[in-house]
Amino acid sequence: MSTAATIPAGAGGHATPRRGAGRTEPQALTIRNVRKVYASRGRETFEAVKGMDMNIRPGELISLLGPSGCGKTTTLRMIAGLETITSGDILIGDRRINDLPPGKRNVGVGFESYALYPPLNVRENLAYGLKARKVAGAEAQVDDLARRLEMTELLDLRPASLSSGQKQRVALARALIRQPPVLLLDEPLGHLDASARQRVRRELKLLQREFGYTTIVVTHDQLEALSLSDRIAVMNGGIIQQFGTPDELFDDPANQFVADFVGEPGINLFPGVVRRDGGRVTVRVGDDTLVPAASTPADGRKVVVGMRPPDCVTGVERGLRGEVAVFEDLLEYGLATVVVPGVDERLVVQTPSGQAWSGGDALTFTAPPERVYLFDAETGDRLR
Amino acid sequence: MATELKPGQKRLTPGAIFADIAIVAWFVFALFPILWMLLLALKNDAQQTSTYFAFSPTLENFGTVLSQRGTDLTSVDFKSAILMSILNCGGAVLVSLLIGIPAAYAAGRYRFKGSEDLMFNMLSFRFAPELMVIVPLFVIYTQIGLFDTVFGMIWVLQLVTMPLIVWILRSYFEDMPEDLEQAALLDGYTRRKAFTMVALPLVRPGIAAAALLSFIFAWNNYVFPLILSDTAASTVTVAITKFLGGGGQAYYNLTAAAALIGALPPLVLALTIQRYLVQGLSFGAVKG
Amino acid sequence: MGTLSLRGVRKTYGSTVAVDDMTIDVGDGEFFVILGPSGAGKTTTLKSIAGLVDIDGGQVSINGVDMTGVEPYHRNVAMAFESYALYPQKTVAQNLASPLRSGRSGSFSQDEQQKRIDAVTSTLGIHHLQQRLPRELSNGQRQRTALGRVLVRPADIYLLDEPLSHLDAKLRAQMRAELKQIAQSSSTTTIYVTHDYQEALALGDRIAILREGRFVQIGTPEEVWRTPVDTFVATSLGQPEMNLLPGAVRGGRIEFLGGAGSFPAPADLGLRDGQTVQLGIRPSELEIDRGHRPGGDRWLRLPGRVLLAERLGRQVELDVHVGDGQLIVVEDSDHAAPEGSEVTVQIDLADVHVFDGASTAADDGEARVHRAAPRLGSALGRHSAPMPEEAHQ
Amino acid sequence: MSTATAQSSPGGPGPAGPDGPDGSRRRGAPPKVSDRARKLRPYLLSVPALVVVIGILYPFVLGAYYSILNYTASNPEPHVVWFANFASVLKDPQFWASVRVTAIFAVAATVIETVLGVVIALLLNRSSFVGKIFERVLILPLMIAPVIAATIWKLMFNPQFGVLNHVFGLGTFDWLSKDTALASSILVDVWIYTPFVAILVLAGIRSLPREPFEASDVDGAGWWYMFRRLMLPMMWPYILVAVIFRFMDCLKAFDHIFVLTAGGPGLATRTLQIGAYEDSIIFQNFSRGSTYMFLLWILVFITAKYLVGVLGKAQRRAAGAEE
Repeated sequence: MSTAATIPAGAGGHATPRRGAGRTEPQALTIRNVRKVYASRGRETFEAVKGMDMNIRPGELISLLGPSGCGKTTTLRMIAGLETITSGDILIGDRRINDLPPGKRNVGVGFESYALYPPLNVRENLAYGLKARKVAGAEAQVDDLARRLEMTELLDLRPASLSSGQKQRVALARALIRQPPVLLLDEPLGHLDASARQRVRRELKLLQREFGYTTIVVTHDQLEALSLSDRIAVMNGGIIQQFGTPDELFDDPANQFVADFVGEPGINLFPGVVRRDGGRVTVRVGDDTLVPAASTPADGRKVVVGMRPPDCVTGVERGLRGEVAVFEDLLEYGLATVVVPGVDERLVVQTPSGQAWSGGDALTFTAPPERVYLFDAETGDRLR
Repeated sequence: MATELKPGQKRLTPGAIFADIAIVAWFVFALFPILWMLLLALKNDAQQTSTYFAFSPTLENFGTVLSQRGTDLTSVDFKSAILMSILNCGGAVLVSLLIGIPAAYAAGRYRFKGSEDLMFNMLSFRFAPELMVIVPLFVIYTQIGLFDTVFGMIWVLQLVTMPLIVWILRSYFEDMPEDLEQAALLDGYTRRKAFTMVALPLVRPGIAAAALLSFIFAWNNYVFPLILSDTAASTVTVAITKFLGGGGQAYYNLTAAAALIGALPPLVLALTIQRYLVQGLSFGAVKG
Repeated sequence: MGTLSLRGVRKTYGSTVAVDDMTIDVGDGEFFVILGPSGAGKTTTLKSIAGLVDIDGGQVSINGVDMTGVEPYHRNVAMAFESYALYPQKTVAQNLASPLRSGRSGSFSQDEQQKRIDAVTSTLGIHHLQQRLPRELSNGQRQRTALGRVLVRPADIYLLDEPLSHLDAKLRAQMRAELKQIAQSSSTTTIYVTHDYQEALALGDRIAILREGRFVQIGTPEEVWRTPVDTFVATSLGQPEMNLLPGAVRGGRIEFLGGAGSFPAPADLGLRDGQTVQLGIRPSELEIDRGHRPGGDRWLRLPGRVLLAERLGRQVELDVHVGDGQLIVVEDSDHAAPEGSEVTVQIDLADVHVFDGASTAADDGEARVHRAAPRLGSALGRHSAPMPEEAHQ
Repeated sequence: MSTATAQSSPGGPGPAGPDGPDGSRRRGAPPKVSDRARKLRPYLLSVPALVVVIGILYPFVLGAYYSILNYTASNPEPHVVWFANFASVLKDPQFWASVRVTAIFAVAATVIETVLGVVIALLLNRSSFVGKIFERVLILPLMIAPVIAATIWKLMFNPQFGVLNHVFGLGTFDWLSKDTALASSILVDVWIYTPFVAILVLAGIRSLPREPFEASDVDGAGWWYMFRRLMLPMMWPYILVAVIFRFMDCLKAFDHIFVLTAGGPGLATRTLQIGAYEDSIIFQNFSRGSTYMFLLWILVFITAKYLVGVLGKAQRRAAGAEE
């Protein structure tokens, strides 16, 4: 069954939250210069999060995206209260929550491993938080939410007999049941197979739109972040590399890391040298020349050129000339791995469906100037 | 700062002090007898019946216990008992390893008819009342001359060592991915070579742990040597009880010294294999 | 170098049938991919070929020799395990040397061994790791070592069990190309098991789609992509998955999406009036009408409204509400329609697959299709595949 | 490692040997292993163990056989008396006294050790500084032979010279009198075996997944609620394993009680195993002793069956499966 199909079409479109009476208003979440340092005797101190700032608007869906160990989960856990905060402030609305225990912060958390309570059935799992606080009418609330999420038939089952997709939905329901103004989800699609992932992703997005919770999703999957989020914070080494909309991230990466991390097949990165000839800026790559976007770095500057495989255009007169090493026909498109003289890296060029290349073929390709990105060879910062 | 929260651990620990006091109270109870044994073992003959903690310590008792003088005083040949314990238990463990490793491997690797029966039989040894077996064995042993022999003890100690070794090692073999041996087969090695080259090195810690633990249990066993041996193959545990049970004067300090010596090997071994203890103690029912 | 043939191979574990009635012939030097979801019996198939599991029925022959009862070490096959199965106490170099030293894959002098190891590790980019122990490697490096242990030795058949599954997306794409290049230069028959359809399409000379222990379809990438025999094969290939839309034949036309779409029922499919069908439409083959209006009956046009627009890199995935259902459409991000906008979606009828109407109940997303409906043909009535056995009810 | 040795003799026995002297692969029919030979493999490996099992089972069966004989040292040519021994034992008040002592001992010791062990495990799991220090020595009483432990305690129990009476100012209180001997035996059992429960349960707690407890924190549950609803059901299987081991061992308790009291004074601590020991070894009435043991064995067997069933249920429940 698909929740997506049952949600009225009106739910789409804008981020106008529809909420029933008595629902908690979504609230802004502010992270102000938050740091997390792990220090234990006998081991080196480790700074997992290095001074993080984020202003998240009410009802917004944010992703924290990055490789493992980048500090994204630590950040989420600090917001949830499962990790102490070394310094800085976290505010929900206007309220500083640094020193509140997790149970008092009024956040809903969806754990990566679902963290359902194994001895309890689904109904008891959902009611757990309500009953622990002696909330009246817990049963009714559980039934109500279960009906809305179409999981009434799961209520009497125990976690072990649920499929991972069902577990995922129960975990989400448990996070939602107290109607927290802020929802935190750690790798919510991590354990699902490709097909289920797609469906649940859509459900999640529509659900978030409908309920309107301020939501933070932690993920290492760039595709998931791009498709799900209003805005994405790309993290690496405990630092936010770029915080922006999916479009900004993909089309206008702030540095080499973001460009490299976002996009599949991965961006081609190779060294080049800037040539300024009057007003004309070109980049020398191997024996060939590329025309970059309207960036104006100094003459002779060593740069790293970034060029996404799907942005590559073949069958051009001028551009990078190389020889096809391997060609993979994926039917929707093809991928040619190309060796360009003077460039150590093997470059990947996406070719349109129907084209066939074979090893040894000569190939000339380039990308539209606005899709040729230049990064500082030392710092990796984008040169504009 | 410690930030990892373990299951059940509370962020705020209002009862922390009370909890610490409770822990300390338990350990006073748990460690006092051991401490007292140590103190008593260090007292000389004149002080042995005093209950004071202050005295002039002496190491003499240990020497006495292990020497002919001790044997004369208490009519217990403690040195021979130690030797016998080592022979009996060491032998029993060796035999159990030789026989148990293949069986554990078979039970852990293959699902064959009767494997569960074999394993259950092994486990039932652990829980069977020893005397059920010992009474007939006593009769048999006296008839065929195994009574009071090392060989007889090794045989009967299989009841202690074998189930432990087979059960622990089975869970090790079960946990070891089959793929490793299969990879060796495809690399071109025979099954026996794959076992010795791949499987055996991987379970070596398990073998060590199982061997040591079963040695401890064999060492600590009392009923078997009590009934199936007399003087020639009698062990440390039987010897210690004789210190107090003898008709003559009781030497408390010598008893404590002997007890300390007898308790030392298990304590030392236990501390070295602490990591594997849980699995061994529970026959693999609880993984440590 | 070697041929492989399976004849009615069957393997059960207790009451579970892992592999059933499996029959294939793989030619010398062929790169044969087995594609299937987890639990379909892929690994069991490989292990049956290797002799690591005793099959319950049927026959495995390598180079025409019946291998029933032959020990794995006499079969001269090499296998990369999904779990890597690296010897933990040996270094990378020693792991790779292991098959060369057993004496059964040929005899190699010390120099020859080292040369082979150097060559393979360089190709796989793990040359600098030769003296490391497996526990000191990342998952990706372990996987490449496991692959190396296969490639380093001569064998009749290479068996590769998900050899790229533990790599991150970027490295996986890189290694896939690498593997393709190796395969093209080597002539060793390879059976390659994967759950990733892109790997199957990119690498396979032929692809066999495996479902619950049985092959559903065997064919070239082009064949399985263009003419999937049933909805299972259809949804196994492509991401996002092919749209499956229930429809029915009414008055000579196939109607679907609550009447929002219809086209004449192709005559050569022999559809009865009232018969239910399912239409399969690949998201990437749908497009948003931007004024370019191809004429004629060839094109199916569907008016709808964009419910969601999800960015997927250079592409955007649109969730378009049409009639009483939804269509997933993949469009270039430069041309994507914004959420809430009214659009017309169109597709060449030749790209619309018609399946039998048997229900395809998907549960919450685990096992996706319970019963696969056989393909009848395409909506243009051409390009239809030769009717497979199962298609006849 | 030496490559020279690795190079040599790759083969196994018989036909599985290396192919050809030059090491090149032999073409043609490779050697086959019959289906029967494959199926036989695990049995061959188990044969030695099977011999030992039979070697132990034989006296066991013999013991059962003794219980229907009138076999004593003075009657070395026994004949079958069928259930006469059982009838006489079951009518004997001494036997029932032993049953009572065994039952009280087993239940009391198991309950006390379980409660104490669980509490200690919970306290140690708090991972306080004090706990970390003591955790290493938790095992010590358990590893000392019960006989030695009992010997130490016997010294401490001594009414005249014992340290306990001295420390607690109890004068010449007799710890091993008719009224107190059983309780003192239980005390010693608790001293030896509580660590067993604590260690098992602690390992169990530590193997529990962390996330459900974090979820419980986020849900705002208090400690007691969390313990009752979540932690206890999840650690219950581990507690049960400990209970099973302890209860079964208590039923056949012998070593430390024998050293402390030899079953006395009177019948105060005469457990079933001690009774069997007296009858068969001291009085050399092998049949009567075997009858005792046979009855104890039945008791142990039934208890084991029941407890293992309970354990299975608890494990399924803790894992979140349906009942």
